[in-house]
Amino acid sequence: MTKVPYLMPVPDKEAMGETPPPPVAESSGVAERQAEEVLVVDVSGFEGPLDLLLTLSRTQKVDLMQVSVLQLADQYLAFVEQARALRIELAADYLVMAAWLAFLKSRLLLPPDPETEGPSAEDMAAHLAFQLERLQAMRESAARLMARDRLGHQRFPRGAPETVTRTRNVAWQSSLIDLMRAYARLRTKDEFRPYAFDRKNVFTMEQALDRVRGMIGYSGDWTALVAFLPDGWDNDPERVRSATAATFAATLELAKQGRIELRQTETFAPITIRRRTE
Amino acid sequence: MTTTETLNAGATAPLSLSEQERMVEAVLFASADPLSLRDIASRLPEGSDVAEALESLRARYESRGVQLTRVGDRWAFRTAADLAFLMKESTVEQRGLSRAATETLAIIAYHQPVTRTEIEEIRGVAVSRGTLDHLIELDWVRVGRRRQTPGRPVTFVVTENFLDHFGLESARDLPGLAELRAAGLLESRPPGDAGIPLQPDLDDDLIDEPSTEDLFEDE
Amino acid sequence: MTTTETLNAGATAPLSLSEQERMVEAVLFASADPLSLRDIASRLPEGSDVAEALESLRARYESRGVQLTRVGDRWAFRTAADLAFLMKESTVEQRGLSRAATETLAIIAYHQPVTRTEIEEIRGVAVSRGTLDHLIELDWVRVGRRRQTPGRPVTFVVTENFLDHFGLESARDLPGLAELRAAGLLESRPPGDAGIPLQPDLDDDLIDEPSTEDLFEDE
Repeated sequence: MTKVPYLMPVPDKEAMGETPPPPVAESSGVAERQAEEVLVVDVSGFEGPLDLLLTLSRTQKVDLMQVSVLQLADQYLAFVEQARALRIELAADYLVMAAWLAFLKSRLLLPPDPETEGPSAEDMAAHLAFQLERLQAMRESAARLMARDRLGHQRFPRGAPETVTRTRNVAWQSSLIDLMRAYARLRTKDEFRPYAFDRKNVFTMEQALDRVRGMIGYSGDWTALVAFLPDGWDNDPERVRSATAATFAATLELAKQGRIELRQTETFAPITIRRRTE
Repeated sequence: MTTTETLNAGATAPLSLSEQERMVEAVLFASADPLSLRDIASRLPEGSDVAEALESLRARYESRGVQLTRVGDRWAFRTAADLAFLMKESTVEQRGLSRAATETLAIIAYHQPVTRTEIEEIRGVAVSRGTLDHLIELDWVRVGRRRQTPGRPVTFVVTENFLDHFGLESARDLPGLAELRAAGLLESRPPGDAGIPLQPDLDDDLIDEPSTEDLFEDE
Repeated sequence: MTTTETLNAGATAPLSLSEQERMVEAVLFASADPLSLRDIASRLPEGSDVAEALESLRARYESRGVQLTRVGDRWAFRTAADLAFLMKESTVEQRGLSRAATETLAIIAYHQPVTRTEIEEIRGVAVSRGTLDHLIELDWVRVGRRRQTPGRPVTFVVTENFLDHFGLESARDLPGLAELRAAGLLESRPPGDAGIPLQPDLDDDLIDEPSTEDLFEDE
């Protein structure tokens, strides 16, 4: 197996382009195995095929403008071969690049075919050189950027910034109309309450039943119905009406139960009741 | 007071005072906390006269917008006292009263003097302490006389400031319910019975003591 | 560049320039983050000429230990870079950026606004989501306008925080920018070249649209 210098460890440092690849160790069994192991690491250390090409181009020790693309293609293809021999899995884009470089190489070696459409091999080579140069330029720019006087490294902001105290004065606003609306809302809210009969002037049948049941025991004789009306329910017409109706209904109920008898001598005559005697 | 940690004497060339001043300036600027002479000296090159640099720096900032001030035995840059107002940003925010507060205020205005229990009965919900406090804080409501009923509850009345804010000459000027209705504020049909007073007036049940005498007592 | 919010002219007595300068000084000293003319003007009394005060202040601090630096459209006091050696204690230990991140950052800074595909074309490798996320998280990079090409890809640009961090007044001050541009290295292809994309997935439309015109369009 032939050793190629660019298969040796490639420094993955920020100081790109400054450290040349270290010299190759003389091959021994151990060194070879180490080199093979190193290669695995190195391939993953490259940031893609362009990065690998850039690294390879440095071995030409020429300005990137003068780099021999043909030679570079050879170097790259040799690298890929080497990787294959070492059964290293190369990512697809490395293989795409290899195919493209093989194609470029053949175009560069053959006399130009006037029939061929598209860019000439020289243009393609020039573009590759341009891409390498541009990548190199960006690397250098990145390094220069990181070497600037950076905030928090060389330059510092105020360590004890004074906070701006924001006093927020709240002016509470309310207008007369708000006030009126609120009051109106309160005062009309009763109308929307769940319906409930106003029982203020209502004497219920239950109340009347209790009353008549209680009183009937004492009156063995015919007694006028109105005598059973509760106190305080005989003045206000509304109350009289309610109490009379309830008491009458109560007597009907008691009559039905067979506990009392009702009597009315003629239409609209007073109704009288008495306890029913067994 | 002299300084300089004597870590290792005289290795560096003596610095000019102005250079030392720049250094002290930068160190103090970047520090999160006030620094003592010793703190500063430990950062500066040996042989620096921090006390002198500080004095000179203090003089330089004498009439500037920030000043080198001494905090105990430490030093820090601080905004000049006369410019403190720049550090305050005051905004006036118009904010409406909460519904609870508006309703409570309306009840007090229409029914004053009114006890808390009465307010709660009219609103149908408990009145939070905060709501009344807020109205009192705004100086729209104040505590009136105690009601001469069991428990002698305090009453609430509206203030002069309230009348001012709402553009009323007196609480009597508050529009009555008929006017509210005429203004379309009572949109529902008029309640059938006599349950709603036109002028502030409370249900019999609410007030044991007829309240008419002390209505608007404060005018 | 003119200043002063013309909210309401001449309500207050005009302030002397030196007084305005003091105020701008106080406001900027108090803030750790760069402030725009507008920010400063909003804190100063009306009718202040912030731009002039800034100029005068910048001159005043020219050779001091702290300096008034411009960051895009904003201004901030920063310690002088030559005094970095005093600040070791304040230095924030920052995790080193990956090589992919620094390269991507440089490409965005020098080629902005730049699409992800263009970044990938320059680096010859896919940009991982994490790399861009990291730069965006650092607030050095943000998403810019969409490119008006098929697919309307988003572009990336550097932020004011980037300028602040690297001590640049504007993206025009990037080191070596003029040389790179003169060498044609900020274009997507060498002049007059028909080039072959290295990335197989590159959209022709993206490359055909030269990005040079809108370099630094946002300034």
